[in-house]
Amino acid sequence: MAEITYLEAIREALVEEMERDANVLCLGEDVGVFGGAFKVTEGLQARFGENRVIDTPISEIAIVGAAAGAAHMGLRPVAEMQFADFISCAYDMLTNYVATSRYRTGLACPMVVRGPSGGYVRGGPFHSQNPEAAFVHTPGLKIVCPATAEDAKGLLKSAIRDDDCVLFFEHKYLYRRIKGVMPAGDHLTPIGRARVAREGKDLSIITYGATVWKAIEAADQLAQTGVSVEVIDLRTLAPLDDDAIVATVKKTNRVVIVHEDTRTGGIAGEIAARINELCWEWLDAPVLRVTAHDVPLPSAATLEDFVLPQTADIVAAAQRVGTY
Amino acid sequence: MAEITYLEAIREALVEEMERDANVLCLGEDVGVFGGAFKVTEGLQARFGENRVIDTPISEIAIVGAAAGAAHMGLRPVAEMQFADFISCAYDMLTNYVATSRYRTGLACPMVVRGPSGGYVRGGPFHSQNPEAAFVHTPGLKIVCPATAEDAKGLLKSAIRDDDCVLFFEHKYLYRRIKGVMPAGDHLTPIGRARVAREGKDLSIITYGATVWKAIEAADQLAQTGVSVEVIDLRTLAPLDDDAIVATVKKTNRVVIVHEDTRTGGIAGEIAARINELCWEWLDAPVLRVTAHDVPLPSAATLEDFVLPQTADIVAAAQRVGTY
Amino acid sequence: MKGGARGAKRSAAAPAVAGRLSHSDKLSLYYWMRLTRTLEERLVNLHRQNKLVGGLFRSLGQEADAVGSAFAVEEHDVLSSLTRNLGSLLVKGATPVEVIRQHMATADSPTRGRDLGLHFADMGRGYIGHISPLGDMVAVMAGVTLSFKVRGEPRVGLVYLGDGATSTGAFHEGINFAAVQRCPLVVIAENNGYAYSTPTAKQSAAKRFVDKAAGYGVAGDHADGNDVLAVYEVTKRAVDRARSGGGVTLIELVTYRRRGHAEHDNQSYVPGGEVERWAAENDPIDRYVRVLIDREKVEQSDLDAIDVRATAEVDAATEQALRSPPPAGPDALADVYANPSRLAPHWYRR
Amino acid sequence: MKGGARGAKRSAAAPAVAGRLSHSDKLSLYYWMRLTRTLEERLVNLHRQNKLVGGLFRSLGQEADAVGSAFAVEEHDVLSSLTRNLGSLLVKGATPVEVIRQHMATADSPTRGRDLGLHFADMGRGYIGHISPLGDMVAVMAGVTLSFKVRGEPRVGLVYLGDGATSTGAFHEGINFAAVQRCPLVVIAENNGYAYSTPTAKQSAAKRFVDKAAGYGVAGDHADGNDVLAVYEVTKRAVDRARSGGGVTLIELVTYRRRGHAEHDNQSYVPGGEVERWAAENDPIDRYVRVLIDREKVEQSDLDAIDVRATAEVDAATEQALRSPPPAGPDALADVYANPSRLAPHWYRR
Ligand SMILES: Cc1ncc(C[n+]2csc(CCOP(=O)(O)OP(=O)(O)O)c2C)c(N)n1
Ligand SMILES: Cc1ncc(C[n+]2csc(CCOP(=O)(O)OP(=O)(O)O)c2C)c(N)n1
Ligand SMILES: [Mg+2]
Ligand SMILES: [Mg+2]
Repeated sequence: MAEITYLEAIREALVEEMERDANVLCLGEDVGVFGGAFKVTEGLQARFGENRVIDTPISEIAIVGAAAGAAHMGLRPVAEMQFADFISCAYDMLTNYVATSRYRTGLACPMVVRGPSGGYVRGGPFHSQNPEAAFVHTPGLKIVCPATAEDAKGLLKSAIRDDDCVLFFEHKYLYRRIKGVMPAGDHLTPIGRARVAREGKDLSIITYGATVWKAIEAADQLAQTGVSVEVIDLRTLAPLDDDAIVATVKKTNRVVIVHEDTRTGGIAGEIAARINELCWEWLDAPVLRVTAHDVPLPSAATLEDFVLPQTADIVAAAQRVGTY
Repeated sequence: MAEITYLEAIREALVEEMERDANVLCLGEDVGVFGGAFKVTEGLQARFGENRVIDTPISEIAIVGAAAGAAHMGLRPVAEMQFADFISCAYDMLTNYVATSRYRTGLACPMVVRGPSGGYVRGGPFHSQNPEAAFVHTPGLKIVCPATAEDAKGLLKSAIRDDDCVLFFEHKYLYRRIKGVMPAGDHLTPIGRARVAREGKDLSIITYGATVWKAIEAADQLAQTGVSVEVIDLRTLAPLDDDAIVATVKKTNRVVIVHEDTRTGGIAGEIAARINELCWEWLDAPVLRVTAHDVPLPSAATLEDFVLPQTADIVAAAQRVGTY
Repeated sequence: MKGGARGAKRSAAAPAVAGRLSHSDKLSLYYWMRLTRTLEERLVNLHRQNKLVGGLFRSLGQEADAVGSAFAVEEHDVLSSLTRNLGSLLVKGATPVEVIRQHMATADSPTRGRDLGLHFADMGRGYIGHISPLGDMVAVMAGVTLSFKVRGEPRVGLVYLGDGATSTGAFHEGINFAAVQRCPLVVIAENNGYAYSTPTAKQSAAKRFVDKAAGYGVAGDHADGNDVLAVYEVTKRAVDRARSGGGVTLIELVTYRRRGHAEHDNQSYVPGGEVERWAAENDPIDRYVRVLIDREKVEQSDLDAIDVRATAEVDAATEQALRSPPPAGPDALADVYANPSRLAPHWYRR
Repeated sequence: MKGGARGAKRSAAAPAVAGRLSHSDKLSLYYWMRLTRTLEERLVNLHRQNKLVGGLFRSLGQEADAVGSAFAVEEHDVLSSLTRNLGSLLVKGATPVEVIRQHMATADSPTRGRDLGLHFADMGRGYIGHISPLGDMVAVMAGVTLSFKVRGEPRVGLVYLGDGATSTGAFHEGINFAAVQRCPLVVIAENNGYAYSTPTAKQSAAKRFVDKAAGYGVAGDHADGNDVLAVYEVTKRAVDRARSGGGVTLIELVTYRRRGHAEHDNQSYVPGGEVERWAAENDPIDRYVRVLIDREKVEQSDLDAIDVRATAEVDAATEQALRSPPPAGPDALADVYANPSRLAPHWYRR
């Protein structure tokens, strides 16, 4: 089977799910005629019609709210944020309405909100954000951040079938840089389960999204110095896969958590706290974090490179934890 | 000097700052003629006029955005959210505009966004929220959560004079339940510095807001069993007072972090991670968290009591950490 | 008193035809308004006895607005109610005992004690209560009605918002979305003069809220919100337009909030005499009684019988609700997600 | 070529009087439009040479809209520009070298490499560039102009938004807030036919965006956005109204976006011939040249001289900008807060 890109894998998931279930529809800014700012939904409107691939006004509150209303009625809307950054405009709708609807009134919101997130592309402060932390903090939402093409497809298909709202943060740096061969058949990746991206025994790097690839690079470099690094790709941030986290800690006893998001209040803190609660005695060194600096992400290459976590940073942190 | 309530202390801070600096103004829904849903701004419009105490439409985006614009021009706006829960409507404006303005363009946003937060009052899912976590995660914002009447006044006065945006989360449970005698003169509490609410040597409880009082209750109970508990009232959540955190960990070697906010992605994770990074060797036990359950806060007394952290929970956690 | 029964409305074929109401429909309207008021008065009593959780919001003087508009939609239509739409929910099939339980946050309340007041929903009966953040339901109802359009179902949606809520971004985005998509949605702006303490002049510089319709390219209409027949007719026109593919209508109903924002609010900000004038001259039930007696030749005794029936129903509901237990604490952990449907409790709170 | 100099505009007393433009003002308008276009063309070259950071957004064909409106405000007024308001910023005193540096994200760019494109501000010169989330600047400018009102300063604000941005909640809340407060604010909706790929018919069901004015209770006005004199006049009227206490005006300028949303966009969604027609028949500079020559008796050679001057200025700016260094990485840690003004670097990135 031929390799396809991470972006094509997402499109394949949309097509397959729209073929499978007539209730699935896409909506968002420029997703129809144009096929989306990144062309993720290219060709879908021609194939499925204007009723199932809907160009909307520039209205994130309405896009998310309408998706919720349609979901109540049994449709399975997939709403696109043109950039994940703009999900901030729908923060109230997501946290107050969508996340609480089932709990309060029994009305479910089976819907997906997806869009390109992340940096390393000189996109600047409004086209590079990693909005996951605020939503990981919101009970009632599920959060998915695929790192591979296979998972991008398998997780999106699972997200569309999930009976709750799933925020699906694609990584725009990976869209065309990462490829994979799709497993045959109805390929579903379970939500809520992490993946061992690389086996190792001396130290664990826990991460997700674009930094999975930096962690693997770091692991390669460390392997040359005789350190065997395990890389855990979380894939789902809510619910977190505690079992996978505990398993790797118990195996290697040393952990570095890496994320592209800013440090303070980022999800690394949550993971560090869980490790404390669940397997503190198994630690031979403190849990360290490698993250972006606590600044809005600047545009200039020199600045972005300084702010975002780089492979060398991961190596340095791993060496410190490894030799603790 | 007579005792005044936490709520009166806030009003006193507003009056003093408005007297001191003609640039200070208040705006928000029903803050003028009515004096605010909780009567915090009662009497201010009569005293300072309609130009300085402004009743606004129901428009949190506009209230926060207009405060930012006015702040650019040298005014010192104090914007009220009728309930802190509704700050979610202004999430985009706060995180994308207000928090980044100085960094990107050099335009400062010296402003305060204040309002009643928190539960224990049967307010249900939309009138009990603790919105701090998402904003602690936002570089560029400062976050203050006073637990005492003295700090409510001193921190609000400092917030109004701060050259950046300060989110000032009052606790509605404390409004009329907590009283204090205000220090004489121009009473300013520094932003960014925690307070030792109670000295102790066996174990530290790190918390803020309404749970400070539950922690003190727990400390009282534990004292009777011979355990000496130190209670740290963080007061400011951004920037966090690392020095105070490290000092108490080095002193007692055992920590329970308590917050009313839901657990996953709450600020306790951040604190746990920092303790790991800054003073892991000083720990004699894992850092434990006592928090709300990860659900929207329900209204019924039985449910709310179950979901929110109670004194007995803190005692139980302290005993576990203490005997670890 | 058949005319007052919910079944009577459902079985009546007449309302579907050009907004014509049968005699029995007209008695139904009276019944629903009376039931609304009686039930709210009971809630006030329970509130004073500290038996309710949270604030109590009255629709006193606005019953015609709620009842007349809800009467214009069909069983399979969906409406989204607001703070002062108890009447709409009753017409749509919510029962007094559910309403009381909801206000008491009992285990068997529609939200099992999780949310308060009119924040409850039942898609089977076709209603979704609002959430607190104002305006959000307009966007949600845009989606509900988008589903009708996408599936070609002949159903319509009705969403209420207050004069104050027209200032929210959610309202704006929601109605614009529905307008562009030509969703079968009726948006009712209830102009009751105040948003909490804020008079409409501080909410909007527009002379009339219906002037917003042109800016969205939707039909605009308005009516005296205290005239239940006028409310019915203006809503019915809009519902028919929506059902026949004519898209969104924005309706302004002019009414008046005779109580404070909630029962704790003493209305100190209201000019003297204003409330009293509305009560004396413009009570929607009093006005409708005169219409029924003068034009419909209804006997006062028939109305008295309806009143007695409403009271009896509320009495029975109260008794039932007072026997309802509070929810068990650990039930708080269920239903955040479909799967897992229950969270694990923290170790210190099992 | 004095008329083209920025100083010339500032010294001219004429514009303040009833929207009358002096001969030299009229040449200034030409100069600013020409400078805008020449500078943008240079940016296109630099973009093709991979010397810019981020996408490049053109205002080709919209120069009259930006320049004519900005010419109607005074030095102490504040405007907030949008994606296609390069001309407005130039009129307000931003310099070509700043604009190029900003697009190159150099250390000495207005935002020191932190933000892109026209996202920069200088309150001294009276401009605030927008942020990406559309509509937000309307609310911010409501606050800027609220400060004018509160302090009794005779200043006005001007904020631009696109047809697409009218759909945002932030626009709605911002203009409504300003309307109720009677802030001295002019809101210009630039209807250029598209929001990215989305035509206006999918953005709003309203026939004209100016129809939204009544819904906010503000003055509404509109003009041919490709007629720089008409743009100036309509804006001047609104600015005068704002300055004299008349509150908000919503202006719709009808124009056309001749390039894609950004340079990467091939406009596949645009009906064939549409762009060409606007270019041939309705280029704002071509149209204005005819006005200047026919009505103002300007010689073509005078215009040529202005063109040469604009090119020379852009050449000089380019040369200067190309010598600018990139920012040093650790500068990223400064100015998140006033105090502390610099964050500590993580231990592994000192
Ligand atoms: C977004 C938001 N901001 C603030 C509030 C607080 N609040 C609740 S009701 C209300 C007034 C509503 O007035 P209106 O919309 O006119 O409805 P009415 O109460 O008059 O029926 C306010 C300000 C809220 N619920 N939502
Ligand atoms: C809130 C928000 N959603 C989405 C976007 C992505 N976006 C950037 S520009 C644009 C189109 C803007 O169209 P319009 O307002 O008409 O301005 P124009 O580009 O035509 O000048 C979109 C959708 C954004 N910037 N902000
Ligand atoms: Mg009202
Ligand atoms: Mg446009």
